[in-house]
Amino acid sequence: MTILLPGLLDTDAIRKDFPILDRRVHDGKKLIYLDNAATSQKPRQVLDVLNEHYEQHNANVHRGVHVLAEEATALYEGARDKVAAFINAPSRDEVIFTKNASESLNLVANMLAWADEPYRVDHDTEIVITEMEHHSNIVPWQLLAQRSGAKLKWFGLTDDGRLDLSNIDEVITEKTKVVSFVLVSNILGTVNPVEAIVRRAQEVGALVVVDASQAAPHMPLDVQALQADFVAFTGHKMCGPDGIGVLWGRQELLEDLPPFLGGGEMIETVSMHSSTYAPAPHKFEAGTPPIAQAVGLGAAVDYLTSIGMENIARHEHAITEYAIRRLQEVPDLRIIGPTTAEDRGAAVSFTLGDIHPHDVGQVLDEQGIAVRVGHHCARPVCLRYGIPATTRASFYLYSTPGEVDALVEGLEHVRNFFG
Amino acid sequence: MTILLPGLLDTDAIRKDFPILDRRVHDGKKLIYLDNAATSQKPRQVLDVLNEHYEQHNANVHRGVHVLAEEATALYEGARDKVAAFINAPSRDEVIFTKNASESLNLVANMLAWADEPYRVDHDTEIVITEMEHHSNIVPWQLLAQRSGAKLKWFGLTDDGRLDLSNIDEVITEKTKVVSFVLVSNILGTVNPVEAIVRRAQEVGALVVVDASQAAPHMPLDVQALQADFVAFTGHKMCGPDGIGVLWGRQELLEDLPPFLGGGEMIETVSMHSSTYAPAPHKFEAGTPPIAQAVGLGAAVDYLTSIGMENIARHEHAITEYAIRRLQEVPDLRIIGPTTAEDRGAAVSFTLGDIHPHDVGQVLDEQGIAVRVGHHCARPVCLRYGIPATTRASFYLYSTPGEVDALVEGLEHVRNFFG
Amino acid sequence: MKLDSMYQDVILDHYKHPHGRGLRDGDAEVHHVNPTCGDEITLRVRLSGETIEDVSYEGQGCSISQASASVLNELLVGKDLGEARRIQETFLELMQSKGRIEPDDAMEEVLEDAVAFAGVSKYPARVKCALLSWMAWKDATAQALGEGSENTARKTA
Amino acid sequence: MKLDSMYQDVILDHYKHPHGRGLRDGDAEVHHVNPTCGDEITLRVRLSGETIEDVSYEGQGCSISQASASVLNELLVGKDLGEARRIQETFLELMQSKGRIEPDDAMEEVLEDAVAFAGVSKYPARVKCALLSWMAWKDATAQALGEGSENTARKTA
Ligand SMILES: Cc1ncc(COP(=O)(O)O)c(C=O)c1O
Ligand SMILES: Cc1ncc(COP(=O)(O)O)c(C=O)c1O
Repeated sequence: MTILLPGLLDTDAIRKDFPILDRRVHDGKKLIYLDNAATSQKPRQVLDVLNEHYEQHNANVHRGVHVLAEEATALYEGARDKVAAFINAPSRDEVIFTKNASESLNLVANMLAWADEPYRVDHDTEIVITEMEHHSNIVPWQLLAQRSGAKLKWFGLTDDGRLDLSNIDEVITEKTKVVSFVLVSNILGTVNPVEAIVRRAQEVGALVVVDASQAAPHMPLDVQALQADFVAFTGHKMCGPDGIGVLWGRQELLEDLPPFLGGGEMIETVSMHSSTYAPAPHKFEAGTPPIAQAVGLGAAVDYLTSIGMENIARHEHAITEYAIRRLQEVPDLRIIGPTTAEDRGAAVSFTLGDIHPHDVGQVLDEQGIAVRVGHHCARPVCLRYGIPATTRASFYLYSTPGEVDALVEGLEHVRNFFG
Repeated sequence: MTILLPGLLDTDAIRKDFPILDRRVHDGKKLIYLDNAATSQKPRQVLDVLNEHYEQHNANVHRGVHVLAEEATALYEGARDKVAAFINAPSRDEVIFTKNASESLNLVANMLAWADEPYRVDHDTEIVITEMEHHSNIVPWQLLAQRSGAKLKWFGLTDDGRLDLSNIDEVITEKTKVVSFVLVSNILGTVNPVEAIVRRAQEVGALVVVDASQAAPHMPLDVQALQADFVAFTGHKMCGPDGIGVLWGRQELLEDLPPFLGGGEMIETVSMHSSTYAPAPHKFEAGTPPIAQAVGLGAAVDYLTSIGMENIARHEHAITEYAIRRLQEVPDLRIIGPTTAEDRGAAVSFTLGDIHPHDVGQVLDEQGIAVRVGHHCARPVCLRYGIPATTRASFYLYSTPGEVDALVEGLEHVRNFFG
Repeated sequence: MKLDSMYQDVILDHYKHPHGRGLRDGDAEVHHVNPTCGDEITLRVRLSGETIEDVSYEGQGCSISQASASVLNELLVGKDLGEARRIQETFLELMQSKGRIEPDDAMEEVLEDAVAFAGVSKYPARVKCALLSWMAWKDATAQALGEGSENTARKTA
Repeated sequence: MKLDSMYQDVILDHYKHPHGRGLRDGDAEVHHVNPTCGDEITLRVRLSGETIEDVSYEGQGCSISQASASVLNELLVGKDLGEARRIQETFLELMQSKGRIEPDDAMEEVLEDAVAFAGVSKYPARVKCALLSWMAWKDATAQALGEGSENTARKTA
């Protein structure tokens, strides 16, 4: 039976682009991949570009006058143009390629550690994050706080999985140098109210960093509309290859702030006594960058754009709404996070009675259903809701209502197994 | 005419593994790829593994109980085993995956910046490098010196392109905390005398960091024989994908030293107030690692091992000897670096009268010959020898004597063009 | 079904009815965490000479890690240290066998209920769950004997 | 041969016999570097009111960057600033055209010898060589006029 929901994409066609979705597991069971918040699968269109790159154009970028070097450079820098357009960056030079979102976030924290005034984070200043951050947006700031003496503060969460901004004026103060928060939570699914936070941060002159790792793959992302100073995301969650991430930053900040990693490609001129640095983005790209991976990310951006980010968001909204409804029919199932599809991404976390998520995941896997279990690199959220871990199903442009049904059936089976 | 030199590999067979070597450039000219020190080409065997990974096993590693996550984890950690065996590491847990050699070197510099005694680099201490380092082994130490107040010192070079160790006892002193040097120079080709430097460093209790970026691809690398504390290299120069590097470090150091990047995967447990870290190597691998790239590097290591690193070294030695001899027949050509093939890698830099290397490279390119021109991320070497830049031809396991001949003919053409 | 090889009845029994759960007096206490999944255990050991008087514990985790702690309590309490170490080593060997060891009678004699974990060794992600309490016990015993922690150095941010 | 479109005789002539090379008195001096290849130029501008009295320079680089500085000297010295700016902008437009602009008579009238660089615009790696002296001139002129450097902020390690 095919379930029709308003806003669904033509998943029959889309799924043909993803070779891995034909995979069979555990003696022939169809793979039902619901672990998209961890990483997405890659379409043929991206894999073809990777192959073509290595088979036809592979060379190190910049500094080369030979054909391959020029082609590789044009492809690499072309990928930067594509990413810049994808996020509506005012300038392509504001797009820095990193290895993943974690490096992007650490890059910002380290720039601020070594920055001159007015950006410098030191013992007199405060850093603000939230309780729903991914560890990659917690630990860099803990390290910065510990090493600089700055104070780390955070927004708490409401019972229904939203940011508690009721005390915003006490959390973000004149001492706040930087506010870093997640746009879409990878564990709760919550989409956070950017505007309120940005407005307060701007009032006190704090920089705003947005972790868009779970937003870039799933909805239109416009860095100008966000009004943030930095936006980080990661390629492997948005149909791109592993090993590539992005940091977008406002041009004047990239000019003013010091480099992070030192090495080839990021310099203007080097002597043994001192060095000067190239302008951004190169200043922040030390060493041979992930060239093929950037090119692959460019192809992923083309792929997503051809389908349309609005359409993908609509599809996921429909699937998420359906999933929340169906999951709530499962006895003893408790959704951790918003229980409506409003302001909500396509990751749905839940507990199932007192069956441990590890056991839930194992029994689902046996049926071919791939979900993630654990604290999803957001352990403070588990602490907040007094649970050891959750089971998380997360959807993407190729997910179908039928897969939601399979999950629900699978959970019934889990209950019977441990019943 | 086929030139036979003792020690050559069967390049006819090997070249069939590298699809790009069939590429034609500039209206049908055969590609002669002599830019291997910048990056190597990738064999079919590596590309196939990359494809298979994305089409069959793609998932995020660790924390997963589903089939794909277990497969991806086994493949990723299996690549670590392969790399550990390739460099004869005492333990697989000493192999850290980074994005490139530059990140590996920055990782060490940053660990030392934040380390406790006895490792901490501060204003009372000294850092030692050499004048022939790649910028990626200069700038991280300049940044560390600048930020910690430590003094940066270096070994100079002799006229024939070797390290001048005559003043080793003044350069490496009781104040020296770390000595970092390149095993094989990417611009001069020089293979450096590790033992003498390590012995002196050990005398004064300094850590030794070896930049093996141009060694790992070309000769057997045994980290235990080196007796270094850290060894860095990069995947893309050794038949592996872009976006993957390695840092090997001695276990007890990895246990004692603080982390660098913070985030997912590198933690043991996180609360908003504090975090503890996983044991190495994970402690140093924040965020989703370059999974497919590590797997690809594992395949590259398999490929190189199947041919044999001793055999590759012998092949390159023969080609380099031949190239040095033939190049010296070109009027006005001056080799920058050792003019014998002893203790020498397969990168040969030279100047050609007063024709600027850019112009040399451009005219060679027109003939299908890809060389690199510029300062090769080693500008202090150019300053040392009073030249603006060099042209560099660099060879690998698929390079042939015929390609050397083509280069020599190409250079004649360059001379005529600008004559 | 392949799952049944992991979730043996013995294991599910121990999970639902754990032995010796709860924290009681001890000579040493350790807290271990499985960083790849967040399972945690606090475990105390009480010795009387060479004899293990008690192993008490508290923690959270999946059926495998919980059952494993329960089995450990049942197996080790009352044993002398030499024998307990042999049991621990045999269990470790079994768990690291990737499903390649089919427990024989001799092994079954040593491990008793713990042989039921043989099936878990085929699931790399779960092996650490099964080993969590055993590693904690080893560490706590070393501490109780004044040998210091074998825990690898972990620093607090 | 395609190469000839880059290495026009005019360019090779300027390269071998550069105009106005050497550093002479000026109102402002700048030092520019092409980080992607290491070409360097030190350039001084001397103004007298709106008139460019002299552009003197010293540097190292390939035939393209050297010839370009020589052509610049020949073209701009003696011109008034408005005209010089128009020439600079036209040259920039040509160089950024990726070979898509075929210089017409009007352009040739503005650029004179500099139209020979049209072929260079097809080689992305060399465009910066051709522009190096022109960017330096623009920057030095701004400084001479007290407008401050347009150079992006670069910090010293
Ligand atoms: C000697 C040496 N060290 C370090 C590097 C840096 O490697 P990567 O650019 O991959 O970081 C290179 C290559 O560029 C090199 O040749
Ligand atoms: C919200 C969020 N932030 C950051 C990250 C880190 O991304 P990566 O692991 O690619 O660095 C992730 C994904 O794991 C995430 O979901």
